[in-house]
Amino acid sequence: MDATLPILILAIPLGMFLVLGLAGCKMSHKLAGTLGCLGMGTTLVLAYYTAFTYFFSGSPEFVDAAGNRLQALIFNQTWLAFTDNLVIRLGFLLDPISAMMLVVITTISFMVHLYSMGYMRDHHGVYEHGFQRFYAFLSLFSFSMLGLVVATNIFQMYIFWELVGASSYLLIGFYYVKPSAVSASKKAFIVTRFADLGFLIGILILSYYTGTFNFTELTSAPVEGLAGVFQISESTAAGVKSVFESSATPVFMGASVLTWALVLIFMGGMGKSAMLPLHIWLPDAMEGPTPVSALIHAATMVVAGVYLVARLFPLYLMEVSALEFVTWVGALTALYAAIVACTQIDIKRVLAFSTISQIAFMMVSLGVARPEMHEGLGYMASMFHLFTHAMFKALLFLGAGALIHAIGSNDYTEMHGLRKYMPITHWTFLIGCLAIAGIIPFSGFFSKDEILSSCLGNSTVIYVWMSLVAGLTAFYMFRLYYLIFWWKEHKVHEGHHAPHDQPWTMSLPLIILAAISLVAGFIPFGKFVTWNGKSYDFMAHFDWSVAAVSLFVAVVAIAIATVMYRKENPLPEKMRAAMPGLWKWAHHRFYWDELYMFITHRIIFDGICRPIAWFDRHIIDGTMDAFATITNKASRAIKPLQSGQVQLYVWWYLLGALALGGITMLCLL
Amino acid sequence: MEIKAIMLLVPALIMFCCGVYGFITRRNMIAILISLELMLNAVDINFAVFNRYLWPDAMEGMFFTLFAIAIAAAETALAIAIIINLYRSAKNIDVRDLNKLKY
Amino acid sequence: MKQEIGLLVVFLLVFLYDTFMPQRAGKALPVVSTVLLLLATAAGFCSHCLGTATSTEAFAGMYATSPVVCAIKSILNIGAVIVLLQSISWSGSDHMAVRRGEFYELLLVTLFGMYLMISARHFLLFVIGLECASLPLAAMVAFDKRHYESHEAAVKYILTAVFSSAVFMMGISFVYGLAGSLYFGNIYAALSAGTHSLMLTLAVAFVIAGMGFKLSLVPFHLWTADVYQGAPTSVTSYLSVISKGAAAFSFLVILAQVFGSLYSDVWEWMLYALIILTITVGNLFAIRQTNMKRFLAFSSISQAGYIMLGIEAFNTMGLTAMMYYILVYIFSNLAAFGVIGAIERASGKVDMTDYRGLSKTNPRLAFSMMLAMFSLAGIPPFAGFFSKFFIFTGAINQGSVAIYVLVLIALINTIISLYYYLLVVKAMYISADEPVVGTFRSSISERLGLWITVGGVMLLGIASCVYTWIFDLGEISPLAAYFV
Amino acid sequence: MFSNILIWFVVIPLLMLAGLALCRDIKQIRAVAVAGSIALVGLSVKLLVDYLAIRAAGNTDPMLFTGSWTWFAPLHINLAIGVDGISVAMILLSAIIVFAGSFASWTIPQPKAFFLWLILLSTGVFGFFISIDLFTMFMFYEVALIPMYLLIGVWGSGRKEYSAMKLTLMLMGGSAFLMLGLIGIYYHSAPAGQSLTWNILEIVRNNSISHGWQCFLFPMTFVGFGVLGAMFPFHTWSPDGHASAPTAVSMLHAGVLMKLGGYGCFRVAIYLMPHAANELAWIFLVLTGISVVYGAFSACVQTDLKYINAYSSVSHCGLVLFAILMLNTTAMTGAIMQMLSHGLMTALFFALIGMIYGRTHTRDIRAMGGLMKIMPYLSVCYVIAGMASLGLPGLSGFVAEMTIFVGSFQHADVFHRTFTIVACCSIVITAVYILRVVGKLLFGPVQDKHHLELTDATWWERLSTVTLILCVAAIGCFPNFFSNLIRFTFSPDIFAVLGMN
Repeated sequence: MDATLPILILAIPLGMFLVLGLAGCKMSHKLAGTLGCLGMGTTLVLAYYTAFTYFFSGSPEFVDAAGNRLQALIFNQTWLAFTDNLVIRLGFLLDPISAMMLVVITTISFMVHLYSMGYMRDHHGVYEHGFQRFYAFLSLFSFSMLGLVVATNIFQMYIFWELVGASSYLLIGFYYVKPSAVSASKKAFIVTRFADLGFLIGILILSYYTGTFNFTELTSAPVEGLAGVFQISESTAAGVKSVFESSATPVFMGASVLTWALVLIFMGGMGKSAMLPLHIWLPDAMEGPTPVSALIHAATMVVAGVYLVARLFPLYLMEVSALEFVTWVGALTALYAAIVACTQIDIKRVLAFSTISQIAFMMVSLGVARPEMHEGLGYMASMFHLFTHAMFKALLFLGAGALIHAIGSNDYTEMHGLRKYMPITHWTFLIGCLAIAGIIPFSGFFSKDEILSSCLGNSTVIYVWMSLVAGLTAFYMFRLYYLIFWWKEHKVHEGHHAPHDQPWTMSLPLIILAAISLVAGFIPFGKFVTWNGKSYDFMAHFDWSVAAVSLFVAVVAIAIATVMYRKENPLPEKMRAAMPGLWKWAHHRFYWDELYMFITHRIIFDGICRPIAWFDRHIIDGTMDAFATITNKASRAIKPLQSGQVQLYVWWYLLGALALGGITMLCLL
Repeated sequence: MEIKAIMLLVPALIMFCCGVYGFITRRNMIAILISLELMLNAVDINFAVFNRYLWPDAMEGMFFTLFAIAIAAAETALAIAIIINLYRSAKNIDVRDLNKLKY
Repeated sequence: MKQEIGLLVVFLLVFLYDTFMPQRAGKALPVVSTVLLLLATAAGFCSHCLGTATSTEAFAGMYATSPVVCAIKSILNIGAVIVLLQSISWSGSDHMAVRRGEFYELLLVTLFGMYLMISARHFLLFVIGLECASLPLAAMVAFDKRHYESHEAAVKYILTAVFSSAVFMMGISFVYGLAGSLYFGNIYAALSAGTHSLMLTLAVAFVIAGMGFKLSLVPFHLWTADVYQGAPTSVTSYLSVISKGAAAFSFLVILAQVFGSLYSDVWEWMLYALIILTITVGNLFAIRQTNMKRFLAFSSISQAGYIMLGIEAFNTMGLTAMMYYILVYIFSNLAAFGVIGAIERASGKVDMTDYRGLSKTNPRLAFSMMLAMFSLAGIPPFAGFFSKFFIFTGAINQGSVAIYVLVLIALINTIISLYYYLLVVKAMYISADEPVVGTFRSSISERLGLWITVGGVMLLGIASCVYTWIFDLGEISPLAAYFV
Repeated sequence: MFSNILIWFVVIPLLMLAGLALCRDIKQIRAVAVAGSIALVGLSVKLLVDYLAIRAAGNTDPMLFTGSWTWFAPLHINLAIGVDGISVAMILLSAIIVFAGSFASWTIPQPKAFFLWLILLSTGVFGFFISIDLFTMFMFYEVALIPMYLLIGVWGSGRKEYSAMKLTLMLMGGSAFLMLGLIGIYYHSAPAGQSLTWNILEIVRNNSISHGWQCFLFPMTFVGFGVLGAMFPFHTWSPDGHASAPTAVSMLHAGVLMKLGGYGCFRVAIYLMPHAANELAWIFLVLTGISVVYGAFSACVQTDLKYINAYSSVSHCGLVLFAILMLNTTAMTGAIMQMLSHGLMTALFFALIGMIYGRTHTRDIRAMGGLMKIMPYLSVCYVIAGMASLGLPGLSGFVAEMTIFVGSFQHADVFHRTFTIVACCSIVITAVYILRVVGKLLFGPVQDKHHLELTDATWWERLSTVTLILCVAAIGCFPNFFSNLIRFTFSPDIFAVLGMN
């Protein structure tokens, strides 16, 4: 495939960022917004075209004779050569997951661009301060995210990984006058930075032993006769493992070095994807404008961790313990986030915890995937869920954004009963809720069902666990739904307009995303995205009993939610009173933030930084000053020598001469 | 009784030490000058004795003594002049009061 | 020999001029003597250029000269000319009217004494030179009759000087007793043949003490600060550079020619200890000083320690580095004294606190002072850096581990010295207080003197020909035959 | 002599000095400063182009543009010059920072004296980078140090007298050890019987410093240069010095002068004494490893902008020395890249801090806030500088740090691994203190109502910062160009002695 279009996919958002960033303040708001949308629209078209070509052209560089999908290096340019082998290249790797991600990112990003045209202005149509900057950052983010998914080597991924982190930082802190936004952005950056430290060390370990950064050399084998075309290969991954095993120290602290590397790399993923215990930044990140939450903190950036594991999946397969680590981190996070989501009152936070929980689903799915079981169904399910989740979660967030824009608050206690006022928002939000709850035929049903199927294939414990979480998901989403749109009639405050649906720029994305959420479940994902490129019909692995159970669980959960929240009633209060401890802990998110606060402030700041700063000023610098002080003291101490008395002068003179002679005499003796 | 070199050298040394002692203990500058004279003369004795007893071939030591005496005289004259000057200015020749310049 | 004769001629001319010219013409005496000495200096250099500066002997070998010695005397001459130049304004003042001539005569006599010290190859001549060089100085220190300090300084100087020469001569008498001769060469031969008795050690210690007094090495230095402070500024500058330079050379002569064979056994370690003491104690005292003259006294004490490094090395490189060091030191120190003298004459202030804000009122003087300080501290591209670097290089050429340690100690001391030199710079440039000394215009002679010294400070290092010239001179005579 | 392009790097500043001495008013002074610094930038670009052309033509000499003129013949001191990729990079860096610094001190009081000292300082810096003779190198090194005293003392702020004195004395203390080390090297520079030399290339060729002497001289020179490179525990001059220095001086000092330390450590200590470096590296690795995290931790709790940046410099420069001591091509390349990167971004930082300080008259981050609203241009630049400092890809910090980490990780033993990982931790701590400052200073509500009346950057300030930002971005976006420029130097024969790659 010609490299021009793929380069443009990256270049247009970058160019938009530069143009809007440098010249934005000289432009009118409208022009800036239009430019941003146009740019993203073009990127969208190009990305769709590229993905379409990849999946459907049947070109030999994309699919082989047996129907296996291949990895194609569209281009790969040296960027920084550390050594002859360790070279960072910037390139474009087209394979099933990156093509799929291109579609997801550009779609959501375009929707958000469009949506923000409406969202980022007030009811009088006045654009927000920094509107141009907002579009510049959005473009920067899109560029970074696209660069991340098409990375040809792990270091390129790391580079863009950092860039998405930075653009996320900038966007969370968009309202920089608000202290909470500033601290949220700081928190997000630092927590993910900490995770990236693990990622970096993992990369260093991996690259040291394997001598390469390239995914194609780590996980796939070249296809003969075609330059730059590769096929996922277990034997390459096995070769990598044997490199580790034949090294001088294959085991470090009880685990193989490869496991360490993979777990450390996964740590990066945990940070970006907000897995326990590095999840604390994501709820706070909701301080950013809602479209940003939809794009970055629901649909794209936060799934980068999942994408990372998927990218290195063949390597993870070599170390089952690493995969199990992934599974359990995911499972714990899923449950934790679901419980917390049940108790939050800020709608964006509920959605944020829901996101954490759903990403954890994807992680679990990857963790339980085994090639020998349903042909690695979990991998496909994970990617499928990533896709559908992106759509319906973006939908939910944008819906929430519409609500917030209309009400001017994040708090659902100020909403209630909005269904009559905002019908479009209501219906699309409902579709999103049904999708995430896993009701047939909405997209979430299919993807979640496959995840549960693959869990069952791996371990019953995980299956039961995740089913429970799925039930909780349905419960808290419908709790949210009812509390926003039902519960009691909406009171319109005097002097305020009644809330109403938003302009087309905001409604259109909702409708489009709702439509996708409705039908996306029917995409035969197994045909497109599988762990090794061999396509299969996932219906062959579809387990109706699992589907029935999960549907049952979801329906029951929705029913409970309906009973509790459809109409104003004391039941929720009773529930809360029934388990005060659990409620309190869940409401305070199990005090993770307080724990981190304690670690950072009490231990790191007060326990390390301050003592070090004190030590530096008083001990180290004090020592240096002490040299000066000692010299001065010595100077003062020998002052009496120069007493002004000639007789003493002579006395010293004589003493000196005699000592000189005497000591030399003694030495000579 | 034969007079040995050591019998002259020891008194010279004692003289020198007396001079030093005088220099360090006396307060009157004139007394100090006298002490200095003692020291210089001790040196002269040394030279003379060494020449006479150890190296009688040449007269270097004797000549040195002569010159040393002359130099000592010059020194004393100069010192006296300076002391007189000081006396005019300070009305005092106590060496321990010379302590304006110190530290 | 020519230089001595030339100097004597200058002395006589000055003397005759002073005696027979009328009172009015006495005003011109400073200029006349400066010019005459300048001519003598030029003649000395001419003899170098013409190659007539050869090795000769006189007085039955009691006196010897060689190209190196001539060069040393020329270096001293240059310093003396600058001192005279800088003293023109001071000695031109009215209160000096009756004693003007004496100052120049005494000064020329001391210079003659120094020549003798350097050229002497017999202790008798050496002692005569020594006394010739130090006794008139006492009179010069006492020159400022109006000030009590001048008298106190003179008394202190004469008493300690006589004491010191007594001890020194005591040492010589021991040497005589052991070696049987006062000729350097004979003593050398006798000492290298025999064993090292304890008396010899004491003799060496006494001789070193006597010379250490002239050089103000610690602990024989205690007179220095008081005398420098009390003496008239011109005398102080003369004492601190010319007298010290001459003493350093003659010290080297004695150590090499007389006690050369005792180097590693006896005096290497004595000197080692003295250098450490001198540099350190000098620095420690200098830190606290506020009187500029006293401050420079302690600075010059520690500089003497650095000069001694060249002797401690005891090789050709050390000798040349030392000569070069002294030359640079003359220029740097005289630049500093030139500024001090000018300011003292104009305002009567000699305290460091009075130098505050000098850069605002008298920027050129402040600049000259700063360059002098930088040069003394060894900051490139000024000459002091080169001389310091070379003296360390020369010292390390000796090669033992001990010398590395010594140089390290000396280097660490340069930090302390930098501190107090910077204090002066700080007072002049950084202090925010109101300037104490008002703007004034210094006399032509002072300015000329500063131009010369500052020019020297800037160029002596960068223009490598100076060092190369000195080095080539040093190359002529191998170590064992210095100055013969 | 003047046909050699390198000589002009000293001649131009000297001409500038002469020109400045003749100037009468501030306009002339500015003209001289700007013309001179543009000439220097132009010259260094030409040098870069020529250098690359010669290398491209296949010349593999360790140094190009070499020349040697006898100076002190008896001591074998020559004015020997020559450059390799590292020096070229450093010269380029210096020229750019001098350029930016000139604009940053556009309105300095007493401009004539200020620029005189500043240019004298840069004379020393350029002289140092072009020298390959140890004596001239050392001389220029000291020439560069001493103007700092007056620049800080006269034009500084706060406890300027104390800081200036401390800085000067500590740096001179380092150079005391250095001088001993250099003289020691000189006396072992050639096998017995051959004439000694100060020329680095000849010393390497002679390879006659015995192992024992190396072990003595290596620490001397390394510590000597290390003091200027802000090596723990000799870094304490840096916070005070930077805090008191005027803007352009901080820029030059952190941007260029501290690089002299790292450059010297490599060029003298390691290049000439590889065996000792190999044997004793661990001691200094521990020290520099400490200083990397130590500086970063200290920066976290400072409230004075300049202190934060000074400690950050301790951390970053620690990384430079750390990488140099890893003794392999990749890490050393990273070290030089880090020098470039740190030089540019710290200069940028100090420029911005100076500009902010010039407006708000405080550097206490607690007393400021919300500057983004008041002076958006400066604030955006500050964010960019911060991002460069915390290693955002696309800016210079990232490539340098990554090169260092990858290079350091090539050592497989536990000791090196541990310290590499410790050094890696600095990326997190750096993020903490950078974001803390950015959050407090630029974001949030405006703290002081008086600040609302302040103006944004003037054109000369913009020019100064834009230059630096462009350079930071250039390194960040096209690292391979710089990496190749530098890396060539390491490939031929330095590590041949050690059998390393």
